[in-house]
Amino acid sequence: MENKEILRKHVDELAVKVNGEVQEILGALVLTVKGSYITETLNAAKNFADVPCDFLHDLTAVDVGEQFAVVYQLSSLNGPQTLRVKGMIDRDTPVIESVTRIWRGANFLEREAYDMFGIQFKGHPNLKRIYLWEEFEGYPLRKDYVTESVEKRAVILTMKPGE
Amino acid sequence: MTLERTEELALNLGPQHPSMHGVFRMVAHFDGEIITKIDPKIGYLHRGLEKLAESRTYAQFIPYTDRLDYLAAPHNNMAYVQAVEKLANIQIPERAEYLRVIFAELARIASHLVFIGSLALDMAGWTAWGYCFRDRERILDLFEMTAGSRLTVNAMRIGGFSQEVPDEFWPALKSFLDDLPEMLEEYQGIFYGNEIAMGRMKSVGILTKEDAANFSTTGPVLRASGVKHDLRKDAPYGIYDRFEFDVPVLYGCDSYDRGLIRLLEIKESAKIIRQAMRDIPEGPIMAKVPKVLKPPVGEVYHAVENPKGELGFYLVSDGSTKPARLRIRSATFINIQLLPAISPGWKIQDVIAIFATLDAVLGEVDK
Amino acid sequence: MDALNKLPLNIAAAIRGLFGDPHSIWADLTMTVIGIVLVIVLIVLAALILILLERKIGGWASQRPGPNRLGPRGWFQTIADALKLLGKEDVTPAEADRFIFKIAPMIVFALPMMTLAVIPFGMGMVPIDLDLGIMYYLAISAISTLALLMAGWGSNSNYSMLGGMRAVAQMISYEIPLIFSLLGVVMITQTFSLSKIVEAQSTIPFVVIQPIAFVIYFIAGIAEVNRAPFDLVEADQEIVAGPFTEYTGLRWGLFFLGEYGNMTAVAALITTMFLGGWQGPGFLPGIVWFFLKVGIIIFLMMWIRWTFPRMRIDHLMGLAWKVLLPLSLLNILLTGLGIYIYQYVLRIGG
Amino acid sequence: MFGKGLFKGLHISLKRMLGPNVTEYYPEQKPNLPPRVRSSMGLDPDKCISCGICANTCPNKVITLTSEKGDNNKKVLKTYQMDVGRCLFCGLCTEACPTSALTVTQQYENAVYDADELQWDMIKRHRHQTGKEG
Amino acid sequence: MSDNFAAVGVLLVFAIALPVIMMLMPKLLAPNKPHAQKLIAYECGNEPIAKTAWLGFKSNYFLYAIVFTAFDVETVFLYPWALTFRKLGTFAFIEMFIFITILLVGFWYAWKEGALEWM
Amino acid sequence: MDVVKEKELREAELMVEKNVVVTSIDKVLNWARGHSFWPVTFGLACCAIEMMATGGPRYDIARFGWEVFRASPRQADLMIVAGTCNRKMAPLLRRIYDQMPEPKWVIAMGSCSSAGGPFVDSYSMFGGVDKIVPVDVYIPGCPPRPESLLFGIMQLQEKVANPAKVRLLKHGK
Repeated sequence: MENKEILRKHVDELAVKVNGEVQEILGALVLTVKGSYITETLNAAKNFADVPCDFLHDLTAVDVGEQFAVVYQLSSLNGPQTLRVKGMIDRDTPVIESVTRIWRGANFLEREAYDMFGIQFKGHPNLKRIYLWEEFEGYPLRKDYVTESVEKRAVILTMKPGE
Repeated sequence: MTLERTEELALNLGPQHPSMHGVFRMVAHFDGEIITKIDPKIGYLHRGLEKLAESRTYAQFIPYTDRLDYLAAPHNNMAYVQAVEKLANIQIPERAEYLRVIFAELARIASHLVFIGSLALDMAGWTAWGYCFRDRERILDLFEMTAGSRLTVNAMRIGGFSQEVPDEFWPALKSFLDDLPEMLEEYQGIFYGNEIAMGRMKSVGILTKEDAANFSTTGPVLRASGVKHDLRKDAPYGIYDRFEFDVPVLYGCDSYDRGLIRLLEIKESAKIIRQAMRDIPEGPIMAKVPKVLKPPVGEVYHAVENPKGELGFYLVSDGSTKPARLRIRSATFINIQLLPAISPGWKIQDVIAIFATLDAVLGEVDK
Repeated sequence: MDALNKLPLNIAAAIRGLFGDPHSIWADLTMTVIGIVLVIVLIVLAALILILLERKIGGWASQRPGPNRLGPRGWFQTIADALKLLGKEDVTPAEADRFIFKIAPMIVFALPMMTLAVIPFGMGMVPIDLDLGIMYYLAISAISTLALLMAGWGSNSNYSMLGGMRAVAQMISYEIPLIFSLLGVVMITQTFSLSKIVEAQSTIPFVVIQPIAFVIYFIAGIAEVNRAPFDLVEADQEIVAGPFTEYTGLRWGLFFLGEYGNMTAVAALITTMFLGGWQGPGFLPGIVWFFLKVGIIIFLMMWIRWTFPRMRIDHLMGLAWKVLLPLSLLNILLTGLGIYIYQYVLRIGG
Repeated sequence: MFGKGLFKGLHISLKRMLGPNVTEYYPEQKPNLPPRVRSSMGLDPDKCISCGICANTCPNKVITLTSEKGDNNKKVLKTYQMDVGRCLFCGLCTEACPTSALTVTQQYENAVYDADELQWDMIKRHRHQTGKEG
Repeated sequence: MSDNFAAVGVLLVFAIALPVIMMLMPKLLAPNKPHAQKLIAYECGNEPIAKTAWLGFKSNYFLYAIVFTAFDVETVFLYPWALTFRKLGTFAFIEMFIFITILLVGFWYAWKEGALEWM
Repeated sequence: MDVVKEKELREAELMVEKNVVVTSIDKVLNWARGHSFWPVTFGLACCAIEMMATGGPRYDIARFGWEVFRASPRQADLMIVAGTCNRKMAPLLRRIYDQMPEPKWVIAMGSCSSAGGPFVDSYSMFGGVDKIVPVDVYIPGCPPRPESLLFGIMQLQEKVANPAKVRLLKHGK
């Protein structure tokens, strides 16, 4: 419990600094900040005294109508502290700073978010589609993405039988 | 002396390649036999599960989780239903909890058996592979008699467990656990103890503790690098805090330790199953769950210790019957990032072994 | 039993008798041709049986029966496979070097035929009795390296190329311990003729006198025919099928037959050089002894194949150069010393 | 000592080579499957009340059924199609069936030559099976 | 002796003829429908990255060939020696010891210089 | 569209072969082919694990002589499409099929490869592999049991041995 209180204290302090908002959803601490503050926030979270949130579990995005939330699940290998950081970015200009400099493991995760949501990660070493192929149009996990009919999908890939 | 470098050879390994465990593809750059660079390419099994989840109800998505890490389907079921239960605040009966643990740990053993088998197979150890699959069949029999399927078990439901286990389940489980030490001895004898296998894996593909943490590695790969981190101990879910077991940690950081740690984990899983068998209470296996489940608005991240590492479900509910966003944090998707980082400088054969020890399951990598 | 042993000789004499002059060149030629045809039949039979046996042993080792449905206990399985290969399309990749690509499997197939023809299968049963038997055998068997390199080069595929390169590196490395390990036997027998070497083992097989050489030859022999754990050349899990990646149908089948033929040849030479060839206790005819010993050696090879994982290339080369080569030189020195003491110090024989 | 592991491996494989097989000789010896095995589905049209719960429960819209009004205003099943090509064989439909008209069956020999045959007409299948058996 | 090698000649004819005859059979029996996709080199289903495999290959593989040549030449000397070893007496014995020792020194040098290490 | 045509063409060819050159050689060859399918190791997803299990000690596909899984399609006769084939994989699947030498067969193992299976609604799927390669036998199941796979290959064996009979069975109704 003590651990959680210290973390709460740190997060509250950080929230003030980065202009964020702290919530507790179903027992998890959630810090929502503007996308432009994300590097600062994560760097700070990584270096919290006593309760460093230095292990990136997951990085993903959520389509919340007007905005995209880039969600970072943080915790540590040396303690029970967990923290969820959300960076809110604009739907029309989905650009956010890459965290691959902080965690190299974010590489594929950011590429996946780019692939699925079209979020541009500034400073990413190799921001290309990871699951889908380069010619694929649209970003499937956006709410406004409409899946083509199966006939249409099949036509694209019918190869000419070799002659 | 100046070393003239030879022409570098770029070569596709995969997706259709016997040692790529499915449809992983890597573009390998060779200098003779030595790998200089590896470029992993995935997505050849991408099925868009996260998108599909948005058009399925919470209950309807359970069978889809089987197809994630298809070697340990009950584990995925458990992670998902526990996440939904957390979101909808459902308490489940004791007996169901115990059954879940038994199934999850059996799945861990089955998955590790496939791992050992395919690691051996990647080094052309056909017979060791045969033994692993022989023994795995007995676990699949247990799944089959309870839940009706060998691989895609679909055993768990939101609020409990699908079916009560049949009478012949317990003796079969007991006899399997009794035979397990002998099986492990056999794998040790035919594969892990073999000097050729040791020579191929010892001090190959070093992954340091710092790198492992920085790459968000989880599971046996992390533990083989000397980090004691297991969600069953560190962030207990379900009733895992009731069991006594050790978390095996090895400090070799090499391929051999990454391989060996699975063998040790099988032993610990057997320990957990024995305790669960002893303590399991009688009672119902399903809680009262509304027919149409509508979790309140909210979000939850629930992670379990899958045989391959941390399997997390991040669920966002908008109050409807279908999840607004379902995110699958699969362990091997993140773990395979290590491949380009730790393989350069090793030979092709080493890289095959390194990849095998990362235990990638493409169903989970590609989602 | 002696009659049985002599039976082939008597048949040969009878056939020669059909000619006016039993020692005319035509009689010799006929005998040679008969011997060669018998060797070809032997190779084809051996390959058909060995392929099935390999699959059976692989099955038994992992507690399954292996092919068992076609014919009695599955013995016709290989025949079905062979017939199927006859009816498969023969594909030559567009980028390949067509001539080299096509000729490589033929060379591999021809080699065991060439080598097995000098092996004494029984008393007086040598299709071609060469005085330089060992030299001939070593010279011919070394060509298979070239054939595999040709296959790798000719395919113009990267996997094949890697496989071909591995073949060169591996096979020439194992050639040296292979050659040196036979030297001890030559030093003792003072002959290159394989039939004379077999005769020299009438009292004691050389495996007792030359155990180190036997072990070296056995290991190097497995490596020479590219069998597990030394099958880096066609390593499925790494380079798909090595030099054979682009080969289809019967062309690949020739490689396959050649591989098993080579295996038979190596086993036959081990039998001849170290296990006393057709010599054996009198209750069985010599030829039966010979094939029994060959069978045991082949079973050993298969048993090893289905048990061990594949070696890594640096360990493989290390084993050849740093273990087997010094050991084989040591063996020569020890043999020389032994003979010297035996001959000059103790003044026996000589 | 170097080589001990090698000999141990050889020992194990030889032991297994001489030991018994574990194989199930399939076409001659049919497997004895537990009753819960979901290898295919069977429908008893007499029990079916055409409620459509199965179709609603299915995660992938495998089931399509039509019904018509019969005597006493009761719904009577007219057609029942399963598109097995989309099926997950998860068994949720059989679990949901209130009258257990739809059950899992252990018939696993389902291979067909034509994609059209992947559309199972469950009523026809039932008639076929009972006709064969009875 | 000479007629034995004549027999080898006959053998050679057979050894060449047989596979050629065997390769004629699929010509008669098998279908043959080549097309562009079928004829490209196999690379796990992808288009081959390198257009040709005939690259400047790593010399590593051939380093062994050089050491091999040295030893192979040695066998040429050793085999005749072995054949007549028992007749030649002490002198040949010691002489060959010296010969092998010289070679061993060379071998040791190659080892020391790392020619036998796989790079 | 071309794939359907290709399939029909091939069947017609088989018919012609059957009716015009009814030689005993063909019969023998077809018998041999049916007893020695060498599958290419085309494991994609879950079904591949069942395919491996079929090769394992319990089910032992080797009894039929079909266990020679070849890594290179050049030496294979049979492609068991075991698992989900998505749109990214499809061209590769076709190319591997193309690179197999004639005669060759395809088995669609499991729901995914038969008709798209559970994921057919997804943006990255295109339905069954019969849109890309001509499929000879479909095995429903998710994944099919090893016995189902063995049964499927036996069905294919029958088709190879008696193409005319199978055609009759299919279109005679």
